[in-house]
Amino acid sequence: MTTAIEPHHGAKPHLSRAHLLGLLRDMVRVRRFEERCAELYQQEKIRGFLHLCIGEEAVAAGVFRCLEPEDAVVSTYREHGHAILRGVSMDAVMAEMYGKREGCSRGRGGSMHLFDAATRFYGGNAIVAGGLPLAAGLALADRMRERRCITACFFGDGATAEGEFHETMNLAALWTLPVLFVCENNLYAMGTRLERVQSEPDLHAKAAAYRMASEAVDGMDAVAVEAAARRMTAAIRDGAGPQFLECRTYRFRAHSMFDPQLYRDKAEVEAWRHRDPIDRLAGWMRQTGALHDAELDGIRRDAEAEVERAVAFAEAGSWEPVEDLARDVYTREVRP
Amino acid sequence: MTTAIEPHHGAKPHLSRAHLLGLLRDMVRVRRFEERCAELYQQEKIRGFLHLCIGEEAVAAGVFRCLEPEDAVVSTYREHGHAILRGVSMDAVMAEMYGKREGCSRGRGGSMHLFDAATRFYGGNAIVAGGLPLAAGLALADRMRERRCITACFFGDGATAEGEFHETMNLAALWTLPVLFVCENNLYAMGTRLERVQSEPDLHAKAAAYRMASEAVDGMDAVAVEAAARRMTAAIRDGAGPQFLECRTYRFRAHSMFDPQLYRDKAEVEAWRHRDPIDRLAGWMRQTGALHDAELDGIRRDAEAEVERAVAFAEAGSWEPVEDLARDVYTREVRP
Amino acid sequence: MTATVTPAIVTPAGPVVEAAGRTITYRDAVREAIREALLRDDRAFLMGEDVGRYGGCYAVSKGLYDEFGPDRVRDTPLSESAFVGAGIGAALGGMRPIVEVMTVNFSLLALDQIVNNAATLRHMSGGQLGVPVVIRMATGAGRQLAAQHSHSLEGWYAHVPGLRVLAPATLEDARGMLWTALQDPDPVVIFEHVMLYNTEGTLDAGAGPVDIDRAAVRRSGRDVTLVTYGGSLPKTLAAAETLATEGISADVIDLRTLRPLDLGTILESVGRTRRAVVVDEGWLTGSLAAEVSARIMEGAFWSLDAPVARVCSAEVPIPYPRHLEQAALPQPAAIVAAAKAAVGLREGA
Amino acid sequence: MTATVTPAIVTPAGPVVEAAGRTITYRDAVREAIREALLRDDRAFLMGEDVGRYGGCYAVSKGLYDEFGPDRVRDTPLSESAFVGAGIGAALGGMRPIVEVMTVNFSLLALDQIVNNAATLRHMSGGQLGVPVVIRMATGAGRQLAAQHSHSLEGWYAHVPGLRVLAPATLEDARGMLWTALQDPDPVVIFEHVMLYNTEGTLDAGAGPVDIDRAAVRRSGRDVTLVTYGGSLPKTLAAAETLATEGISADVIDLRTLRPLDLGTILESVGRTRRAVVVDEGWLTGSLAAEVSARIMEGAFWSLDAPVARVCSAEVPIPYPRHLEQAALPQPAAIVAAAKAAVGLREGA
Ligand SMILES: Cc1ncc(C[n+]2csc(CCOP(=O)(O)OP(=O)(O)O)c2C)c(N)n1
Ligand SMILES: Cc1ncc(C[n+]2csc(CCOP(=O)(O)OP(=O)(O)O)c2C)c(N)n1
Ligand SMILES: [Mg+2]
Ligand SMILES: [Mg+2]
Repeated sequence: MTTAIEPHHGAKPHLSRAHLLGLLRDMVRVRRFEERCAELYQQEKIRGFLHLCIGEEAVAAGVFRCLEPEDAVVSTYREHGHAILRGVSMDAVMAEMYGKREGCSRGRGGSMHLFDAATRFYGGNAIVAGGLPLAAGLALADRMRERRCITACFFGDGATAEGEFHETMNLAALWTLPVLFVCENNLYAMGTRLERVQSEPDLHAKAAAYRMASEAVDGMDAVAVEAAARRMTAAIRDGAGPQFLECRTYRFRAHSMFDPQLYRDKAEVEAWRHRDPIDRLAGWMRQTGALHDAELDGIRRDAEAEVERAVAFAEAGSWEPVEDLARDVYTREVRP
Repeated sequence: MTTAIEPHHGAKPHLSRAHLLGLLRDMVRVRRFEERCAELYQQEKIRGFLHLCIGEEAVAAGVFRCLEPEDAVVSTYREHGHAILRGVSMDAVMAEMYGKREGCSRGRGGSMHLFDAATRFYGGNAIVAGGLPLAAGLALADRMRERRCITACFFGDGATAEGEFHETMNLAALWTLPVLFVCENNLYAMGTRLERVQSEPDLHAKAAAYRMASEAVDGMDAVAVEAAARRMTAAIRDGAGPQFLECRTYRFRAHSMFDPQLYRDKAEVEAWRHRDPIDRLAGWMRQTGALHDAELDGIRRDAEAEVERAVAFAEAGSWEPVEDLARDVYTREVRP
Repeated sequence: MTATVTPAIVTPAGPVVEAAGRTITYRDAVREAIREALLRDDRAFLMGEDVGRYGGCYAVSKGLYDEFGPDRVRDTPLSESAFVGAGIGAALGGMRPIVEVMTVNFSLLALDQIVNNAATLRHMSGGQLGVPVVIRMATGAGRQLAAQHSHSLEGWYAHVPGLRVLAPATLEDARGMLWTALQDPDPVVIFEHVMLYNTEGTLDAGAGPVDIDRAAVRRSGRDVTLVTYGGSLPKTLAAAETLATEGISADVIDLRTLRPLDLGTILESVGRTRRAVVVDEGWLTGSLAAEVSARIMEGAFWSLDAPVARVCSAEVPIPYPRHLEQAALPQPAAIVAAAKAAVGLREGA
Repeated sequence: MTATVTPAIVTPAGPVVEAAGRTITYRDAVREAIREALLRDDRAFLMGEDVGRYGGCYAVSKGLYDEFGPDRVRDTPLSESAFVGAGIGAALGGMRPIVEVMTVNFSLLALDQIVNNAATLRHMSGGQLGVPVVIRMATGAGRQLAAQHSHSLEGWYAHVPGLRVLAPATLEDARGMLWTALQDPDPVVIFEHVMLYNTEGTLDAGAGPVDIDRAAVRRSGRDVTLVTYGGSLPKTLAAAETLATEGISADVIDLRTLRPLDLGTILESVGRTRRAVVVDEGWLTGSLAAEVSARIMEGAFWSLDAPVARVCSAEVPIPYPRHLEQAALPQPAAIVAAAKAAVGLREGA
């Protein structure tokens, strides 16, 4: 099911050691952040729904390397990794997980609704496929304002069955909007496996129905993701219109914290764990002498420290006063 | 844009003279019915929206020849031809156009909402693409009740952009439901030409995104339509799952009675009028000696008489009493 | 193949005796009701996202997939419009589908099918067609799921002619309303409040179908009528308890059926107590509570000793942190305060 | 490229003097408003099905495509969710989209985007994001378009925190509300009643933006307050005329803004007249009229000499034939009867 794109491929970008270390660091930071979130959920510091992307970090690591500061991002409820690698401060993300006022959505959104205007991070959308029309609109605005930026729009395999997916694909292709559609195909929508809900489980093939360029890559390989995303973002910036990037990946953990995972075999999870994107990149770098154990330890320690700082920041944060409950429902307050 | 299927093709069914005469008669009846409706609209006997299928009669003529009495039909607001060729009495259809109690929907629906339980004619749906999920459900019911019948579902080119189209195509293909999807591609959705709203204007190609078998036929050729529909309905009855039939056709008249048609050239309409499905079949039959002028006159006179009987029936019909306004909102009347 | 509907020993409508009961959750009660439907009527089937292998996003259908198989406990793609519409179509075709939409927020994606098709087909076809579909969905806040998972839009559904709308608030109703709904030849929408699923109580082993035409008086009193439904019932009963300790006795009416409203029960009570407070988790403006207030105005104005009050949700998208979420929702303290204000206003203050 | 907003000579809010006026239809007034927006603000654009070449399904945008081109008068595919959502996204991205949905029934297909995104993004993002989109749609019955084209669901939109909802009922408002709405940093939904498009009247050539914060008293009276909006305003004014011939003088309030409601104007009037009738083309149960009635209950109970009455649509999917359609809708005769009943009930009958 995976494609042939491998790190030693020709299409890959400048794979300087620093660059590879950067990818590795990105994935480790996200991984550590989410592991800590799982603990904090057990401690009831984080509540509501919590969706972890552990196992899928290569997608965000690869794609965000290709975005410029002016670009826009639209994501899902499984978006911690996207927010952090987009550059939203981990402190603000963690405070948001706590529901604190210092959170990136002032605590109002929680895990599923991270927002950050400064980095053009437009959520954190918890209606499956509901973010896609927003992405088309953002891209339309950029085009009409003659800004050369693009919008990266993330969604899952499950989202591709929704009407909003289809309508947006058509609109974006028709108007050649600068959108990178990134499908994080982790094989499951909640407890339902791809083939059980998609008459055409080869998702990137759906793009043909809209005459949209598409590609499927090994989503467990950050370098492969980056290589494909770089080609596609370059094409989009050159006016080629939207592109569809399917990243074949896997979530190692439950769908959310309420999921006993009765729908898949432990063996399947184990098999995919052997393709852990962090171990894989680290292993390959070690093989080629690009990584020393001490360096990896350093990366882990740094991530650990950053996450702990974020936890401390969140703990020290404050609660929005109840009197401000209705703040920001409207800009102008003209209630009766 | 049309395919190679022509009446003299090999794939055609038993083209007995009687059969061809039947197709011709069907088209003439629908044509005459609708011409009369246009007059009645001017006379304000018919009100509301009125959508004529004049020019597109070959589609219904061809498809309905392939349906059995137990089959179900789901149609659009441009459905007079479908209803009549399904076997709903022209009297009841005309009375419905008048809004009379003797109408096939008791006068409540009018032109856009013809219904007939006896022939399993499930509307008359005026939300573009809104009928498609119903068709999937009807087919599912038939399958679950182990009835061998199929559901024919009609919709326009414009409908294929809607989310409900996409969701239903996936569901029908996934569950191999016995649905014949008939796309009446008349090149326009109201005033908007296909290419201006479809990133992939080759509509039948969209079926590939659902692994659904599909075909495009010359929708101005009743025999070609019938040949394709026959193959497809046979396949569906054999359990091959849903099929997508695109009929390339054209409406000679305005979208509705309020449309000045500023969006298309008179020349384009003229060019298509040369492909009039009635003239075409009649001409071909005449050429091959299968039709004499007197016969065609007879067909026309019969149609004329049938339509006039229907008008008389509608005129003689009665109005639902105002006291019965709320009848049939619920079966059990338990209003407060 | 013709339909088989097995007659069952049906307990008569009304409160089920607690004797011989067993402890069970609201979730279990809904599951038993679905199971009974699937056992008794071979036209019935359950359909929705993750209702099968996963067992339902709120674990309502756990075990049913194994018992009934993938045809009758049918996982659907993420496509609310198509599968709700397919449920409507299957009902037209003679089946008795039970369609689950995970949450009322997602039902907006299917609203076209529900309003433009399910609710209108019978009337629009002059009485020829019927849509005996049951659509179940979770509603309400309280689990810190934030602004896209916490709405209470049942009032919207109650606005639509052609629909019947139910809100089981008790174990008996969770257990009993589904079968009655399935006997209805018209579409029925059932709202299950997310905070009720874990409610535990005792339910008679023989508990079965209940009437869905009448509101229920859950507690009797003289001084004020508290009208509510669904997830707000426990809060309203708690408020009535508090009021009792302060010498105010409250009638608590559980609407049960949100459309059509059982006005008789409401007006009878208000006629006695001369005061009413309506409690509803919907946003205040345009809430179902507004309709109840307007109906009391129209039907009992001359009996009222105080204006009808409403306790509803604050007009904000429900926020994530617990303290703000709770501040946004109706709470017993606010119900108590509204009831006391109504009672205090006796004799035209 | 930065935004250019050209200041214009804006007539002050309030009724426009009829002097120097010209005869114009409501449709023309809406078109002029759109044209002004496109001329003055280069961030503004119109988008929707058939708004361009076709000129709009109700001919509102006729000519604008030729004047402004396909980018700024943008025909969309039939995909309500995507293009309304794209309007929301474009607003997030700094544009000022005017999105046309042909009819309120079709807006159900876009309701997810409007409720879950447009209305919630500002609050949910802690105030960081704004959605200055304007969504226009036709509403109402009267053209014999039957059950899938004749709803009046503006009351639903008025239920949603985060939205502002407008219903221009006069030429001035049709001409003036759009520009004001475009200045709003939050999403605004505008309802144009299909029966108003052909209304003719005189409009000052310099007519421009109007205030959208206050309801308008369209006629002054002492005996009863008639509250209405949109397509029901002409009927209510006709009823007031009839009442006047029978010696009953009515205040007629045009709500204009359905959310937030201008309660001050309503309560001030009811405080004087002590009686009210609310006229609303929505179905009775759960109508916006219920909210108005409940608010009067809450804010003016002690001033009322009679229960607030409602004149709404019958609870049926609107049928096609004219006599049934008209029977389903609020009519002047029913308004007159309700007002007379209210007035007759003076001194607690
Ligand atoms: C419209 C809608 N329907 C249902 C849900 C409930 N739900 C949340 S996540 C999810 C699965 C989505 O799967 P996928 O798109 O593959 O993303 P993943 O969770 O695998 O990242 C479902 C069904 C929802 N949030 N929105
Ligand atoms: C959901 C929805 N959006 C818009 C409309 C208004 N409308 C009615 S017919 C039509 C054009 C449909 O075109 P197509 O599907 O090609 O069918 P045709 O009319 O050409 O037969 C439109 C936009 C509608 N009825 N429903
Ligand atoms: Mg997935
Ligand atoms: Mg068409």
